[in-house]
Amino acid sequence: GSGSSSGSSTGASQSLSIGLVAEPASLDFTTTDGAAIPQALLTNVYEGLVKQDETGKIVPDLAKSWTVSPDRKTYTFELVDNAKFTNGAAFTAADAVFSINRVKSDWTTSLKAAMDVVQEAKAVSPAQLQVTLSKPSNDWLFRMTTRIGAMFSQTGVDKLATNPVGTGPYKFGSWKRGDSIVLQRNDGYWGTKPFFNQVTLKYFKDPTALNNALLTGTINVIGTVQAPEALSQFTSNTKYQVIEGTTNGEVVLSFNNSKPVFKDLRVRQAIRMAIDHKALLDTCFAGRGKLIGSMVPPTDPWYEDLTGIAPYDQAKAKSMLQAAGATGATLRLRLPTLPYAVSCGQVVKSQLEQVGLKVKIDQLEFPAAWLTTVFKNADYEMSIISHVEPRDLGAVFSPKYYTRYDDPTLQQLLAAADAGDEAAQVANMKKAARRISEQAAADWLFLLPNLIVADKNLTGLPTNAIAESFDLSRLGRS
Amino acid sequence: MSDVLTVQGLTVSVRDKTLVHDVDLTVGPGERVGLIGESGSGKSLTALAILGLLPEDVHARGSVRLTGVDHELIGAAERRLSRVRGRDLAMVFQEPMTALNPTMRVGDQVAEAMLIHGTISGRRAARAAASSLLDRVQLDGVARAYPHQLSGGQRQRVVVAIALANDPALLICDEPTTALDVTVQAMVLDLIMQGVTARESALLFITHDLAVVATVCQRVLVMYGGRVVESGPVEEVFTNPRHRYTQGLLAASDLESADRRLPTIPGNVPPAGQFPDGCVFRTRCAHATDLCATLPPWTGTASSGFACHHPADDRGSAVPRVVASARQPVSSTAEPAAPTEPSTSAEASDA
Amino acid sequence: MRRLNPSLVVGGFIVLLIVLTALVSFVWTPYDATLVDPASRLAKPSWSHWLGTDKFGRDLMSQIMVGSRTTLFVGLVAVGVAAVIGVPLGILAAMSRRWASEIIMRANDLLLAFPALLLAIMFGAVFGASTLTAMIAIGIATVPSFARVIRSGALQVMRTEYVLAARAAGRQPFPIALRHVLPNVTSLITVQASVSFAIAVLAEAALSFLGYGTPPPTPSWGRMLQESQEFLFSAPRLAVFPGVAIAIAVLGFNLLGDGLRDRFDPKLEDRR
Amino acid sequence: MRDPKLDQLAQAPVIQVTNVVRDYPRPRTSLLQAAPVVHALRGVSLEVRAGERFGIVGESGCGKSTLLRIIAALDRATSGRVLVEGTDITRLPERRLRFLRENLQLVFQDPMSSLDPRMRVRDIIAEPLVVQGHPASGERVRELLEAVGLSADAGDRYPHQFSGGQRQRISIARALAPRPRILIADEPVSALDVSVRAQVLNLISDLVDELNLTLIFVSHDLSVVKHVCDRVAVMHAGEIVESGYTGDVYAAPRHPYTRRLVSAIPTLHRALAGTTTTDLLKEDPT
Amino acid sequence: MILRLIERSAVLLVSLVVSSVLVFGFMAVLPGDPARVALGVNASDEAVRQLRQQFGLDRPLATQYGDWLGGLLRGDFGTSYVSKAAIGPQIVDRFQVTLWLVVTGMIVALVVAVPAGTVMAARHRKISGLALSAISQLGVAVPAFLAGILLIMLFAVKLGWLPANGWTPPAEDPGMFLRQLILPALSLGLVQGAVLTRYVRSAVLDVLREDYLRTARAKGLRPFPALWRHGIRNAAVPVVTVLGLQLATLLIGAVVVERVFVIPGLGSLLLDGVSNRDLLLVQDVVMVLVVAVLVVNFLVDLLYVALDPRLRVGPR
Ligand SMILES: Nc1ncnc2c1ncn2[C@@H]1O[C@H](COP(=O)(O)OP(=O)(O)OP(=O)(O)O)[C@@H](O)[C@H]1O
Ligand SMILES: Nc1ncnc2c1ncn2[C@@H]1O[C@H](COP(=O)(O)OP(=O)(O)OP(=O)(O)O)[C@@H](O)[C@H]1O
Ligand SMILES: [Mg+2]
Ligand SMILES: [Mg+2]
Repeated sequence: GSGSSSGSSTGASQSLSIGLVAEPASLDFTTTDGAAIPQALLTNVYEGLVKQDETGKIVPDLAKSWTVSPDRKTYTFELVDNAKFTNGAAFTAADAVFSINRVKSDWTTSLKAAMDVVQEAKAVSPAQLQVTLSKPSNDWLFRMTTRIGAMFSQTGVDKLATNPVGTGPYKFGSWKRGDSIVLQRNDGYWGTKPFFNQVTLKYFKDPTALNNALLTGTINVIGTVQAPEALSQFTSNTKYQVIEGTTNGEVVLSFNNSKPVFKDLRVRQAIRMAIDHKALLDTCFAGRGKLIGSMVPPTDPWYEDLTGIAPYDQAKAKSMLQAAGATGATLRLRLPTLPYAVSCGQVVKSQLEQVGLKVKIDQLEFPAAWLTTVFKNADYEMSIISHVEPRDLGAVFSPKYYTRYDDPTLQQLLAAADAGDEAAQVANMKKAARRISEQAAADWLFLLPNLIVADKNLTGLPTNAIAESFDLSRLGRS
Repeated sequence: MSDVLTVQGLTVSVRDKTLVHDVDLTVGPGERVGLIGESGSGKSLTALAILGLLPEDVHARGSVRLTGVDHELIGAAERRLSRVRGRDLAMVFQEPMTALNPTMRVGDQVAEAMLIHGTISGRRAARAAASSLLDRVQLDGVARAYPHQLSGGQRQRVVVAIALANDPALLICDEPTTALDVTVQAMVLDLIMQGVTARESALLFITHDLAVVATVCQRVLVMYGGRVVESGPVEEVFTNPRHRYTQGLLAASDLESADRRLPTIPGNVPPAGQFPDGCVFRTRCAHATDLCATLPPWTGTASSGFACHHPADDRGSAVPRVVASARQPVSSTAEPAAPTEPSTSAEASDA
Repeated sequence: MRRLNPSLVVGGFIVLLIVLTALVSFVWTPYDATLVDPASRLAKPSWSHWLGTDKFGRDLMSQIMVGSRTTLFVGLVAVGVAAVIGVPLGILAAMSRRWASEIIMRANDLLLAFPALLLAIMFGAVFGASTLTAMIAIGIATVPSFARVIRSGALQVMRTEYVLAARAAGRQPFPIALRHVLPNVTSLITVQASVSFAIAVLAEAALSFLGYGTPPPTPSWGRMLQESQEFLFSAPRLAVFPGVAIAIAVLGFNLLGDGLRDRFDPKLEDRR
Repeated sequence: MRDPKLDQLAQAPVIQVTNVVRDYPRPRTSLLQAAPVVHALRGVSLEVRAGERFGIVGESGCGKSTLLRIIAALDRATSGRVLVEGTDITRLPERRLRFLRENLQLVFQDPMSSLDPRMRVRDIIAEPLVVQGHPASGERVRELLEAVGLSADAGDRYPHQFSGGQRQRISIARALAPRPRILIADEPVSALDVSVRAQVLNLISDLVDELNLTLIFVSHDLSVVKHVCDRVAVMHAGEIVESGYTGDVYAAPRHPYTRRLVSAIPTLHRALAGTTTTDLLKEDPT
Repeated sequence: MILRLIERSAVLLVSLVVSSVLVFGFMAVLPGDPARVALGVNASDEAVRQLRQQFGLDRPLATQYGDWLGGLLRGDFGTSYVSKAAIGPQIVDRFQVTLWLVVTGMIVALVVAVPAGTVMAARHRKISGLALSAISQLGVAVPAFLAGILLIMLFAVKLGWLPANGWTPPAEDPGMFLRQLILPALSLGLVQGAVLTRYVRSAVLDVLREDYLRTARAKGLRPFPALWRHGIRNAAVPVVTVLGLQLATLLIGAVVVERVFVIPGLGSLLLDGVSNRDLLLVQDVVMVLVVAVLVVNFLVDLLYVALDPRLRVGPR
């Protein structure tokens, strides 16, 4: 029965099944990398002080409101007073302090660095939290919308990997490894209770199996479409709705800027110009997705259309390579074993070879092999990966990152953006985005689309997927 | 016309090759008839044709009649044939090591023979009958054994017991003792003899051993190259052979003679299908003339006679000589077997 | 006259066809098999593209042709590894003392407990996924079946009187293995090789499906099949052609194996 | 049939077998029990003198082939000694057996399996020569082929193109290749047709005479042994139960087993004289 | 019989120990520190050290091996470095799933192969036999996953008779369990059945040529009853060998089918373990697979004895 009766806790039970691709290896995102855990748990099980709305704006969550001191170093948060963890403990400022400090002490993933700027967090009262930064940082508040900002219970962190405890609208139900995670409605939730009292996140390694599951009614939603070519079977069918928006996932053709061949700006630019991005998008992602000219998705406030900076021009690319003496150079394109990367890699190879480069494709198993070889050891010339973290321009184009992009000008622009007020932030970020595009620090192949296919009557699905989570709280049936 | 078995014009062929030509053969009631011939002469095929158990794509023509069976055996439906086999007509095969089902107790295999034909009804009764039958072939208390627990001679006796289970009108034995030691052979032969005389069954005994035939049988047929070349009462054929092949065979197998050098038949038995036209023996025969290229007619009666253009003298010397030296290059008289076709004479021997 | 053995003829013909295709692909294919041409993507079969094109606009016919090289490579590596290890091992087991042979065969049984796919996945994890590592793994996993078959064949040869005669003539064990045993088990080796070839081709397809097979851009039938999945509804031909190619190749090698077996096995000869 | 000449030849024996025992372990049926053994030979002693034709007769499985293999150093005795031309071969390592390989050769029973199907007849015959480092000239091979009554072009063909009798001739040619002084034949005619058996027996006889060979001839068929050999040893269950001049043993067997054996042999003459199968089972032929 | 059982058990035991050493050794020589792998590329040395200590990776290899094996014997498979969850229960769950799949697949295969193979052998010169042979040859040539995909397209997507994928434990919803089991069992079983058919055919052909079958016919049995009463059991011996081997390879071979039908079996656990570099998990799964294979072969060995009296030790 799928009547749209009110979401009362008695009577008709409403459940939903969502098909996703990457299953978490563990439920603990404090020690395990990867997008799968926050996708399932953030906003649903864990909540932060603040969150991002669909347009990219930072809005209240567990913090009703906040103020920033004039030196932009002290943030004061007023917390909601009726939030409770699913282990029964009430949420207080002490938990917030505990959670913020715990990032520095216990987290092991790379993202913890975002918390380095915090000098001190203190509970002024159970409902008021004060965080002092060592220097002004716009980025810090933004990072608090991501998993870094998730609020943990002081008494509920001993079994993070298997039994997460949060304040969110859902509580963790069960996990059939290799198959699905079940979330139950948190009936003691402090905010608006969600419509569905049970949501199953079902994981499919194989995109075709995912499609078949929707076609045969095993699931109600394909959370992220992996095989855009197969969408036609849904668009032509009135039983389904297809939602298309944007994400934060810039598919980057990364250069290892520490390699001699990439020291020459002309080579980098030539490569960007040799690639027909439109054709590439059509070929390897069925034309879905958006062309971007730099590391900024349209949902960020400092987005500009920069696709014109390196227009497709084979002849010019050829001559620039010639001038740089790089014609005939062999570049290793080391791809992670991800469908879009493998697809796009073959187009890139073919197009670069047309302008006189030699490209040797290597496939590295993702995540393990690719992470060690390319990401950690930077043993590569080019790679393709989608960078899904939000606002990651600064992180990606740094000398320490696998791009090995060492550009003091860029660092200055980023520092200014972080420290300044909102207007200064936007202005400087625009410059930074233009800078890396002009410098051809990498090539941006396209922005992954947010593609969702769902039963026709489902409501509340996000058009743009820019947060780390798949927000289940607003889903309903019409 | 009270013969137990009457075979007329039996011809066995595989595709284009004729392996057995126009064999006539009768066995009277209680009569013991021998069929001798060297490897590949078609003895087994003749037996199998009578039984209707020829391998696939080997076909028989002609006529086979058995007393008590009101239809022709050749070409009869499997359903009718299976009622005759094992009841009126039983057979003992050459290889005792493989003739029994390795996964079934021997007593049950004997009992099955009776159960199939309803000679005895009920498992229990059949088992009892089987073990008393085994007792009679001097195999007491082996009914519950599996074949691999028995020696070759014991197995062959089990096979004999199976064949005799339903008191057949005719027992065919195809070289039943070739694989056995002489002392064991003596025992098995004796059991067969006892078995058939006690039941007044007729016996068709196939072998290549002249002495065995002479001991067991009353009448003998000599086969060569798929044809019966001579037949008659044992003493007559063996003391006064008329066909040159019979003559040569007798001489070559006479190890008793004082002389160390044996008389031989030159050349080799040709492989199946490569025997000459006319007289099948002419390529190895010292007496062959142009006349031999035509098929020699049967001389004598149906039960005693020969087919030879140049027969040995009647009442000739007891041990005729065939003049030929073994040192003559063999390939000059007979071609070696055709390429890729392993020779038959060697084939038949891995016992 | 021996009758023509239909398995042998058909199997031999198919295998020959694959070998020829692979050879021809070195000098000529209708298009460059890896050339991406967005303009003609997903073209239906036509005069210019006999089998049509894939989502990259690559000519399917050319890919299938070049893919036959991968198929042969896959089989040769796997069978090569298996034969190079398994044949000497089998012969050694047949010729050595009882306990040594027992140890070899037990080790062999143990290896049998590591199924091919498992080994391939583990090798892929350690040495990186590539056709070569996958096929070496498949080859190693095929060693036991080779060793077993060869051992039983070699045991039979060792029991023959010509080996006894060779020993009586003064031949040492190694020359006996080389001059008498090996030549007389070649028929077994050929049969086993062609059956293993078929298994290797199937294994490559399965591994490609799991993402542990031949990496792009080297055309491989297994990967073509894998890549075709999202087009099962819109362009099923993308799956049909490589699928049929795999099936035909496997069929060919299996038939060849069967045919050779029938040919070599005296039990199945027309006589008797 | 005693040949008085032979008595003068009674010098030192060419082959002297003393108390040879050979146990074969059966495959273990259990780890807990000792492996059962087959006592193939239970202490066999015999002597063969130069130029003698020595027969060994016995039923299947009595250990004839095992004994031959030990004499030819193709198998090791569990205990006991074998002297060949005065040298104890039972403890010699393979590499010091060269003299034996040159002087002693074998002919086997099975014409199907005694020739390597993958080798040309020419190479088969030349194998002992090649192995022993003699020049394996085509001349010698032709000579050998001729000696066994095969045409010279037989060398180019493969074994399967020959009949059983012809193959035994090839086997004999191979055995004669290194010009051995001792020839051992293990049931060389048991697998042959009667008409061909005579040819091969004649051939062996002639060659032994011509080349002055010492012959050890094994058969399960007493009549064949009687025809070929001067002296005979009767084996039963791994032991020699009786030995002596062939004619004597045949005419007046002493050991009960020999008596049973002799009486069980059907012969044409006796059959025609009215012997029945029941007579065959009696211990005394007369 | 008892002795043979003891002996085979001893061999099994030794094989198990040796393979446990092999599996452990293989994992130990794998490049990369499991702790570092588990923690990700950016983990601090300190965190790595702590984890190593936590999981006892800093102890000598021999001790680690001893503990691992001891744990296995007690049914304790350890805790995953990556997911920090106990491995034992997971393996038990997944193994059951795979076992269902493999066993039903095998049943399908037998149901297809035994009659088809017998008919093919009995009529191997006739059109019907040849036609069956051709079909089975084709069956062998189709990869199992392709068969699965085709079955899904037809029965799930086009006709909508059965679910396309998924898995429900039998205790939870037997009806759904069966409906979801049908297609994977078919795709596994049909392909394996085609392979098995060929073995059945050749085993039956061999038996048909045996002398004892001729003896049976000479007793008066008609061809088919003769084959049934005297042939089947003898033909079963080689077929059982193949069955044992197939069962073994299927345990892991099912991984492809598990992928196509999204079934959480042992194979996909292994694949996940490999891609997450969850080494202890991989080590455990591989060991379980190897044990399963060895045990199956052990059982096959015992089955031989039941089938073939020649293998029983008895009076001679
Ligand atoms: N199925 C068959 N196909 C072709 N040729 C056959 C077949 N069966 C038998 N032959 C040939 O027919 C000939 C006669 O065979 P048969 O078995 O009757 O000989 P035999 O006299 O019984 O010989 P042996 O003493 O060896 O048993 C042989 O040359 C044999 O090779
Ligand atoms: N390699 C071996 N391993 C185990 N047992 C053996 C071996 N060789 C022979 N035997 C056994 O030794 C005994 C004597 O065998 P041998 O081959 O010497 O007998 P034989 O007299 O030559 O018999 P046949 O006439 O059958 O050739 C037999 O019981 C046989 O099973
Ligand atoms: Mg016969
Ligand atoms: Mg012997």
